Amino acid sequence: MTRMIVSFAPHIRERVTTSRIMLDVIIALCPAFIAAVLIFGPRAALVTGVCVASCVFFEWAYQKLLKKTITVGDFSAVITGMLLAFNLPVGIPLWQAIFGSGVAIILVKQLFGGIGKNFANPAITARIVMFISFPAAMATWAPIPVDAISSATPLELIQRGDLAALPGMWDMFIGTRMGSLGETSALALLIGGIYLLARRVITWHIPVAFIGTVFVLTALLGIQPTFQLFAGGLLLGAIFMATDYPTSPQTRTGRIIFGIGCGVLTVIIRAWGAYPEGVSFAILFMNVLVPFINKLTMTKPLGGIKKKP
Amino acid sequence: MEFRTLIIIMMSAALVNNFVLIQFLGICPFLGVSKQLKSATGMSIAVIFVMLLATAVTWPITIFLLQPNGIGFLQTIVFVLTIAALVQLVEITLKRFMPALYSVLGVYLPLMATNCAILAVVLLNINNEHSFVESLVNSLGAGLGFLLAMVIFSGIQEHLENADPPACMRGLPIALFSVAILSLAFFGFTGVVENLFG
Amino acid sequence: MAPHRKHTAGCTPLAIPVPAEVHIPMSMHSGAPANLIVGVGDSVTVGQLIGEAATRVCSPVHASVSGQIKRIDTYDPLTGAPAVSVRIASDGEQTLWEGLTPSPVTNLAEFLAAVQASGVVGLGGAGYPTAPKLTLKEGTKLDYILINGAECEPYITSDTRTMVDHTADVWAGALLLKEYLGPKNVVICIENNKPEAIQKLEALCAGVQGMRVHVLPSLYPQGERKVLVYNVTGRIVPEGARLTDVGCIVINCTTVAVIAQYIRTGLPLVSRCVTVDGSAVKHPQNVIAPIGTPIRNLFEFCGGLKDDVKKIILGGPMMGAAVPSLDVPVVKVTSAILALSGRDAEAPTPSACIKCGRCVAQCPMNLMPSFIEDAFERKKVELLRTHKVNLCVECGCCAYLCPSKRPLAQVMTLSKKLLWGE
Amino acid sequence: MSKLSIFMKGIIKENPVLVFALGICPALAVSSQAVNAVGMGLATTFVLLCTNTVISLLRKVIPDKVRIPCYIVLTAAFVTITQLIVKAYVHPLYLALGIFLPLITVNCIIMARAEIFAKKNRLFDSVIDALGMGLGFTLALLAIASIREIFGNGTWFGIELPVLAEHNISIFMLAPGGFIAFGILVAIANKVSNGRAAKLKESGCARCPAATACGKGGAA
Repeated sequence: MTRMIVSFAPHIRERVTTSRIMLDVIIALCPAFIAAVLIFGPRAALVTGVCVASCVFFEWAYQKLLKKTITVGDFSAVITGMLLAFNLPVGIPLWQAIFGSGVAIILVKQLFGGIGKNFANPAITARIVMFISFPAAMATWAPIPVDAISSATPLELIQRGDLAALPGMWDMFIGTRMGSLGETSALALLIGGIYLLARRVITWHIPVAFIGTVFVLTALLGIQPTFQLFAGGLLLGAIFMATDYPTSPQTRTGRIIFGIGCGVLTVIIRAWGAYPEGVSFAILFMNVLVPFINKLTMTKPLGGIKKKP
Repeated sequence: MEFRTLIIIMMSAALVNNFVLIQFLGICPFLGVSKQLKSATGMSIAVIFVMLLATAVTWPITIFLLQPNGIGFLQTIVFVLTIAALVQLVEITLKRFMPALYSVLGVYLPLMATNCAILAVVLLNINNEHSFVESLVNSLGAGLGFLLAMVIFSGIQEHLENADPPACMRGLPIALFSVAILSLAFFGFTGVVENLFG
Repeated sequence: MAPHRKHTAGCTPLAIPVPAEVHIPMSMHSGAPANLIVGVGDSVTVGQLIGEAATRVCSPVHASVSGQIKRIDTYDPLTGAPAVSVRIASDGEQTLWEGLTPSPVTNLAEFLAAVQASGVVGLGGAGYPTAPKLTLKEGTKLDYILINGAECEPYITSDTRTMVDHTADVWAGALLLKEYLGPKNVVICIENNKPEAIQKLEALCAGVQGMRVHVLPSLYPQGERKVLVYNVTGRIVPEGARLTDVGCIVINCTTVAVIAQYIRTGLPLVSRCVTVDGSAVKHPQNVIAPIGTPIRNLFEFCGGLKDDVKKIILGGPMMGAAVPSLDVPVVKVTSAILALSGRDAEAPTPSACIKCGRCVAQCPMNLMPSFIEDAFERKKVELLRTHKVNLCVECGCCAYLCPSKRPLAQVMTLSKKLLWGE
Repeated sequence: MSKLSIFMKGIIKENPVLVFALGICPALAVSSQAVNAVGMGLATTFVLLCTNTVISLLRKVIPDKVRIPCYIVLTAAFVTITQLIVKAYVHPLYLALGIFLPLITVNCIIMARAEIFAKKNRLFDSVIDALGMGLGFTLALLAIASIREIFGNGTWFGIELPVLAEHNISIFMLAPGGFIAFGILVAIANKVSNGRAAKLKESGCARCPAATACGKGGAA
């Protein structure tokens, strides 16, 4: 008589798996990747390839060294690599990209126990580490430094105040402007975002709250609101970075608070901060507050009575 | 000195050069006591309380007592002793008059005597030649920065309990790496305070 | 959310041939087991009382075949726990017990006595004896009686068949409940994937004051007591309170039909309609089997099992229990038996939780399973209490949805035990 | 205990910074330059040496009830002396150390050694213990500083290193780098003593002078 499996209910499971979700995110990132290669040339593919390869290698090596189960198969390292590459200028020296991947995978993610256990977004933290460690390399946007004016990002131009040199709205939307690899083409990012929403990989709460707050606040402060949406890393940050599962709240209201917080901080740093781009600092600061947001927005169980502690 | 510069001093002490995360002051209690939110807030309120008191007492001593008669070098001894005496005094009065507050702060008051942050605030006030009001505001900012860092870090510490770092990294090392990431987040505030209020 | 896979909704239940031997446990309900009143060698007939109710929350047990008591076992055939169970060798005639007389009912006390005597329990799967459930404390204001025809578990269609084939009994039972318990209104709740049942019962309800059919969207776990009360009446059952405290009673439609049959014919609960389905069953269909029949007979009646069968489940795939062998008998609460083959029987290997929040969004009781799992791993009882894991109804939605295939339902049950253990 | 073991104890087995996590503030703050780190280490060793000698000499004289304030006064006095010496002779170090020189008075190591060792042992043992602990402290600081300077600045004690000079990662010079470098070293200390250091750290709480007053665990 065949031996029957006796396992705990439920005995049927949904087909979706972690690697399936991560694959969806990679597919959603492809339009931005294609746009990057078209706008910035083949070196964009080289930088992305190096980042992805080093992220996967670091994760594999770390888990091999510590004899943990190898989880490279869930593509999460690939996504961290792609997202990190999208945050870097195309002219970044490769050894710095590899160092950034090392920081993202080992320091921020694996040291805390692998996927799901980290509290900070690996790609964002690595970008900030590189932004502070290699200020010069992270600020040269064109591969061959063309004259200073045209090789500044829109946000830097706004900060310098010479609004004449700002690219037109169409350039901003398509992405033919200066900026890091993945953040320039708004069109590609929106396509990816719609795909993720359709596949229910992310919920609308964080992106809409984040972008909405930035739009409202910049409108109040009167610094070209529609322009600000497509400038800098806002779209890339709101759709792909802020919605990273382990580093964002799990409840609906929590996600809205998280989005609004990111928006407010982004505008504060963009309007008054020393650095032109505030999205990465805003997301990291909100990541650090996620344990509190989760505690504040605990769902109220059906029928649960609030006992005084 | 108008209101604007006071705000700048306070906000920059709290955010831009946060005492714990950027200037490395008061790390021992910061790592040790921030396991739960309650003890973290209790400790931070005690720190703010004693910082303000210490500044209020030590500033006049230096300006009117030490510097006029040229014994400024006694600064260190005088400050340490006043802080220790102050802590003892506050502990007794709190126990006597405000037992409720004592139950929250009392446990941490003796820790203040060996806390680098408090002595540092007082010394900085003198070195930067702040006026009396400016030094009070500066210590308030430093205390609030300490509170902010402590509260956020207590949230992370609770999150760290679910993380499983490698064997040799458990405890202090993983806490240190988390503080490193936390201080990265505070770098974003550089320049905000000056432009916002400047 | 969960797929319905109601393949057997169309086929009317067929009675299986009388089994050679039945194995009836004394405890087929939640509450104290019944006291055995027959010995080895006694000959019994169908419907004869073989186990009387020991305490208030208990239900009598009747012989489901006529024949001789072969052996008294000291283990529960489902769980293997120490309990009393009876093996009866059937003689095939199925002679009815001569004492079976329809018992007309005039008032509430007689009605409750009849319900207790019929040996009926919550047939939705809970198995709580119906008589004590219907005896209300003084002064409880009863607004609703919800007749639960939701049957949201995938595969199972036995309730649907009862509503379609025995509509008259369901209706008669509902009228009895309305008359004797006097609720403001009786609502028959059916999911919208059962059109035939809805159409039949709506025809009966037309024009009758205080009786209506409430069509619900077919979403798992629609049939869960608290969820059903919330969806139909909007009332929330507070923690630690019973449904009657919010003026509602939820009762399964098959239970209501059995009550009506007993009062009409006097035959207690001796057989039931069981859905036989699953990817390893050759001809899935509904069958009527005497209680205590080994499930081997049911599978053989449905054309036997495919050879790559890997898992046998008693009940639905979301909340049912996997059993190791085919000798396990059908009991009062078995609404379905499933045989799964190959891939969908394998328990998937879990990977690390990525905190995606799907389980938090899906939990019908608004709990946060991923946080509860973290707290359980660290054995933090205080945190489990704040997360109110005691409200978990173990519907299995969180584990079903988890992309990392983590055994969340199991962790919730273990957390509840850890909490009760404190 | 043999004289040598007292001395070696401070450096490896019970290194104040890496094992007991005492005196972390100066260890992180001053360790961006190797030169300053060594300077700070030597200054602290000098103060530790003086306090230990005086305390072990007066150990029978100081009444137990008032010992903590006495230690504070002694340490503060010696710190002021070192402060004046450093200001006079090694002015660049004085500027580099800034407020951390007077902060040595609040450095837990000095109080800890006084509380545990100096008040119970004879003069010669206390001196050796002070030297051991001081050296341990300096070596720990040097280790942190060299990690930070080599990676952060590509130099070591100011000497340009061949490859690293162009590829420096300047975050190590800043606050986050300090935490990471110190974290790595504590992890190595845990690894080398395979877990014993972690256990000692738990008991480290007993060595901290405030432990008696604090009464609440986890203050180390």
